[in-house]
Amino acid sequence: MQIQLNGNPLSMDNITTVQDLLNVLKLSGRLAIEINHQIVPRSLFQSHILNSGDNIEIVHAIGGG
Amino acid sequence: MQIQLNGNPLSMDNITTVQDLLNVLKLSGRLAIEINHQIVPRSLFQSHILNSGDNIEIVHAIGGG
Amino acid sequence: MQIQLNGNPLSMDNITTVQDLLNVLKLSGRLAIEINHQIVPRSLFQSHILNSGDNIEIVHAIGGG
Amino acid sequence: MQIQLNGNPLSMDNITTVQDLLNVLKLSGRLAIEINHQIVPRSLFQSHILNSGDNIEIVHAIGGG
Amino acid sequence: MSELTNSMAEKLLIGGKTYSSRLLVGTGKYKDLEETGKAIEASGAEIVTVAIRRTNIGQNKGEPSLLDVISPDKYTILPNTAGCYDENSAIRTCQLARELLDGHTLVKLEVLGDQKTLYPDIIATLKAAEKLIADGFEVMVYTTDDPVMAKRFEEMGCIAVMPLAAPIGSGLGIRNPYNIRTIVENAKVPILVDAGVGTASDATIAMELGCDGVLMNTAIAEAKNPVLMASAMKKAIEAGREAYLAGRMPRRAYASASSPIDGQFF
Amino acid sequence: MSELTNSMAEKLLIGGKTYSSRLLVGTGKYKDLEETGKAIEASGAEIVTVAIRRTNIGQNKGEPSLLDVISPDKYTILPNTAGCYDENSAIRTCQLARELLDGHTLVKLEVLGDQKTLYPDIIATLKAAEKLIADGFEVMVYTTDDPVMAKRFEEMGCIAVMPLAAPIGSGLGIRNPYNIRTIVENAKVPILVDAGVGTASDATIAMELGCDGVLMNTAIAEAKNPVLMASAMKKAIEAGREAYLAGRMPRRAYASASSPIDGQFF
Amino acid sequence: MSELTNSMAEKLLIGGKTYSSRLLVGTGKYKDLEETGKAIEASGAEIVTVAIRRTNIGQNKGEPSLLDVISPDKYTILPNTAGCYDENSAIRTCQLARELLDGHTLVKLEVLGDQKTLYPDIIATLKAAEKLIADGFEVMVYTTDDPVMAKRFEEMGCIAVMPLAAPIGSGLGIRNPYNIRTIVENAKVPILVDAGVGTASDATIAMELGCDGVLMNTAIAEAKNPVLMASAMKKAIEAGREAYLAGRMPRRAYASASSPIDGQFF
Amino acid sequence: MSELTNSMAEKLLIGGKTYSSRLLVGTGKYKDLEETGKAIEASGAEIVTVAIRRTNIGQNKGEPSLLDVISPDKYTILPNTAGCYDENSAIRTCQLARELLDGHTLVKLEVLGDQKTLYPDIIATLKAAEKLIADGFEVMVYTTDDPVMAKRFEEMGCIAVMPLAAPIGSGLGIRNPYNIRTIVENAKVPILVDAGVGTASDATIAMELGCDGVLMNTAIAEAKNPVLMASAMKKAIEAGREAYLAGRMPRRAYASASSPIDGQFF
Repeated sequence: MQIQLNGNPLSMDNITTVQDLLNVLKLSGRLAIEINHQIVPRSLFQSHILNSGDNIEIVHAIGGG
Repeated sequence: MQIQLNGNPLSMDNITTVQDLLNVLKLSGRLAIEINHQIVPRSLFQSHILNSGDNIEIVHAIGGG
Repeated sequence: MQIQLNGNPLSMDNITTVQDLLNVLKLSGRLAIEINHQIVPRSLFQSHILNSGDNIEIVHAIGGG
Repeated sequence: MQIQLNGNPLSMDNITTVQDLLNVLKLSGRLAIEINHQIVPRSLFQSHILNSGDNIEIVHAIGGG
Repeated sequence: MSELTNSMAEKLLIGGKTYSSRLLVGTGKYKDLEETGKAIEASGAEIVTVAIRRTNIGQNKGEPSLLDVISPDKYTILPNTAGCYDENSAIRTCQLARELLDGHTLVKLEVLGDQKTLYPDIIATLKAAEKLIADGFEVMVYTTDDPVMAKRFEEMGCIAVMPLAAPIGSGLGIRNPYNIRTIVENAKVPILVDAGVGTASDATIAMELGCDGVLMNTAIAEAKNPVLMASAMKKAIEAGREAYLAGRMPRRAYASASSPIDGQFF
Repeated sequence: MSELTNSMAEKLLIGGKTYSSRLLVGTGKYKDLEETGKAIEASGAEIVTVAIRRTNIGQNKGEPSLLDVISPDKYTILPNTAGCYDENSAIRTCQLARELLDGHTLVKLEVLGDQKTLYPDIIATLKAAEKLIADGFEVMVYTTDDPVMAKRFEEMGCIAVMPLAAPIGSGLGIRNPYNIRTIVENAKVPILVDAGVGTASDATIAMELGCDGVLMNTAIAEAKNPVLMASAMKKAIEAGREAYLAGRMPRRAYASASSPIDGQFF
Repeated sequence: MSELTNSMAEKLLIGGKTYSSRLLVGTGKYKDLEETGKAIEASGAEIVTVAIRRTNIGQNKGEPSLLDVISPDKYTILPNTAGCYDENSAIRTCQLARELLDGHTLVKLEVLGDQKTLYPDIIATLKAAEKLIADGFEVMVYTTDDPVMAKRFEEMGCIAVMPLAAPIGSGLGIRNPYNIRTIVENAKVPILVDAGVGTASDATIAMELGCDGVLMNTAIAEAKNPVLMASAMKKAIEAGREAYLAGRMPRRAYASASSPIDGQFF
Repeated sequence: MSELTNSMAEKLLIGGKTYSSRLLVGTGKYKDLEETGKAIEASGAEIVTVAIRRTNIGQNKGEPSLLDVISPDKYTILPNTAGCYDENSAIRTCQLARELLDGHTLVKLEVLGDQKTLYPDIIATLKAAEKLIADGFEVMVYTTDDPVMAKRFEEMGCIAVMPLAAPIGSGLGIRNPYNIRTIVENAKVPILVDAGVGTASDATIAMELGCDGVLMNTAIAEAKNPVLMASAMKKAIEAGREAYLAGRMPRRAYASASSPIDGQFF
């Protein structure tokens, strides 16, 4: 499946949900996810199905002022 | 005829045009006139007919910064 | 005996030493004394004999900046 | 004759007066001269006799603020 | 001296017209029209602001009016929208001024936001400027010293941007030279400091920052001697402009002798 | 205008002689004598400072000298004691200058105390001033902005007191306007700001504080265009003087409208 | 001392929560997270700003993240919209931050208008603020020092207004104290100076002007010793607040002796 | 944090004794002795100045005296020569103070030159300092901000030099930071700003310039709430000292973002 992740094209197999993606990426902790400019609440990570062509942004908090 | 002139009610007889009004008021020189929020060009002073209830503003330039 | 005390003329009897004067004035604590522009050390209060016409200054510390 | 001129040692022959020195140096115009820390007035240039060992300063006005 | 000639040659260009004087003056707060005339003459100003107000009905017949003293034939009259707190009254004022001055389209737009500071309402000013420009006016706009807004007014077509130095009539001088210089550095239209100048050095500083001119009223009109202050301001503006063009010496943390060390005899 | 005539009429009085210009200039740091002459002409200065140094023996024969360009017939030459760090060298310098200038007694006394700041050594300056005055010199004295010392120099007979605005050649402007104004308020002799002026507005501010004049060198000589800066300084000094005489408007914490509220039709 | 108790008692109220510290700090520009943590602890800050950025995919596995060091349990996290030049990216950033922080609605809104000054785009900020407030956010808004706009942001429902003192990261201090004081005088919500503070005295001055707090980042992070500067800032803010509450002495043009004249014996 | 420990560790050394506090306070102008005591306690000062005056003969028997409240056992008492306009009265005052305080030799020497400014008479101060040092006194000298004189006082043996920031009791703050910094850069003895501080930020600025301490009286005593202002000053001095030691960020003409550009998703 082809997706756009944080601005870069990525090809992924065997993943269905947002949580699958996070598992593959080994990402956890405080994250927020936007798919095609729509926020995906953390409560839906397990159920939200990814589609090929999805534009996915995974963000977190970093140092800034 | 009842008009509103520069914010004050005024009763006038024997005047028909804007020019008549200026004559009665003995006003001349650089003036601009607004009737019911519409500017009356100087070229129309002679022909513009006043109506009872007109709201007339006669302005000029004064000291300001 | 006529003395000048802190700028004012004063007439005193039955006093001989600086200590006598302090006793009469009921002055104690941290003081410094100048007689005729010469400092009289505290150790000499008992022994220093006053003379008529002495110009005596008794000073202390007060609020100042 | 050995002299000190503006801080430098100088050996000069056939000169007797201050004016002789100026002539040799081709110096003219607004000058002031100090010999052994004494000012020599311009009026005495002709008559003032130089001696060996004289410490001579010849100064003029230059740009400064 | 060629340098001088040059500086005299370079002129202020506003609305397609060139001006030798970079001092613009108001006509308010003077004792009388005679003082107004004398002060403005002494200031050397070529652009003069006026307010638009109601005529006094049935009063002072035949009394000379401002434009008799400050003739449109001699001066470029710059009608302002002083006192307007909303878009519409500012637009009406400009339209009446244009009629009054036979189609004259140069106006000074100010839409105020607060009576205590007389600072502009930037949002309302922006809307009024859009409509006035669309209606063919040449808008010189009174604004804050915000460089972002100054650029926006330039980009939308204002022919001159006039940031305030300090509140109108306060005489507090250039409160934020940093902002004024930033505005000047970014600008492609004339930047004129408007409001806040209190004395001659304030005007000189504005010009040294690179401003194209200064508009003032109270600093002259409320001086003990307005005519003399007008003359002072004329010279202050020229001094500041020439200093800007001449290029000032660098600042140094320490001293640097003016007289040479060489040739000391002591 | 009578006001203008007045301000032009009132002149600077130094050593029994009156001057129309309140700008005094130095002659150091210029590219060449031609630039020196042009800049000083553009400045309008009537009093010009010079340094006294050794002649170059056996060099530049027949080359024009400073006093050919800045003629004592045209300008009041003010010899300075720049570079002197002790009483005696300052006194010797003045005596040589007097001889050089045919008995001319007007001198600018400076005895320096520190090479980093070129601030005066007040104690040595005081001693030198005493001897020079006793020897018949008219002493214009370079000092700090200490009002107590300024008064002392006046009382001992100096004909002008010249407090520094900032270190010589620093261009930092009036570092302490409070002190300068205090000195001016107490003074019975001319107070001239000497040293530290960097650009036109600095000179204007000095004059607005009530100073009788300003002496500068580096601000003009080190400008990118010295001649144009000289012209700027001429105007800046006049602007500041006129503003001082005209009496500035009061400063206000808040705004004050320049256009009347009456007669608003909106 | 009751006076002290009082001053300690009065606290900063933001979004219904009270804070003992009036110093808000950013988390950018530090050497590493350890320094970040130490500096913020030394600062005593209770409200800490963070930026929202993309996670690094496939990098620094298991490396501690900012919110591990600056725990939301200990600090009030204030997500900012730094770097946003338009309304939509600012709104998206706030929405992601809210999700990230479990429904947290407090945000610092900045919509920039210019890369050189990082001054806000007031118009876009206004639009973004409207939508965010409608969407239930508690908006602390970064704005210019324009008192009219500051009031407008208050009236539209921003819970705190944060005028800039000088450009972000410039360290130029309070460029226009007059405007800041005017904003404070008119305000019914907390006014926090945001951006431009360079050293401790700048923070003290902001508080003496009556500000309710100061937000800073670079002044601490770019000090040679950030942890010590953080401690300095903590004290500077408290000093300024207490001085404001204590009521400073009047300024005097002249001196006033601290020691009595009476009782002099000399 | 080691940095903090360090800054706490480094102390003020005066006359062979070390002090944790860098704030020195006067005892004049307070409502009563109780307020004096409370304010000085809140200030954390360890060195306290007092004046020497005539006792009131035949008055206020048994009333507590200043040194009962400000005990020499707890504080280092610094007698001053306030009010002395000549060398001899200053010397007599110091000698009486030494007797009064059981041989205590630390004194604050001031010899005034002018009643309007209370500026020192540098010449008389110099003479008095010479005799006092010869007589075994440890002299802390009040002087102008003239770097040359400050150095001279150091070289002649004064143990601390105390330049004025502004006239005594004026509250005008640091009138000439340039001079103060120059004095500090050249000094080998403690430099304490004395006189002129008006509010907390003035004290912070003095310390940021590198001063070793600040002496004040009126700024605390004439605040509406002296005890709270004393606390503010304590923190202001510490803030300024720590900021000086921490090393401030560089000033920038333009902005510098605090949040990274990398990782923007908008």
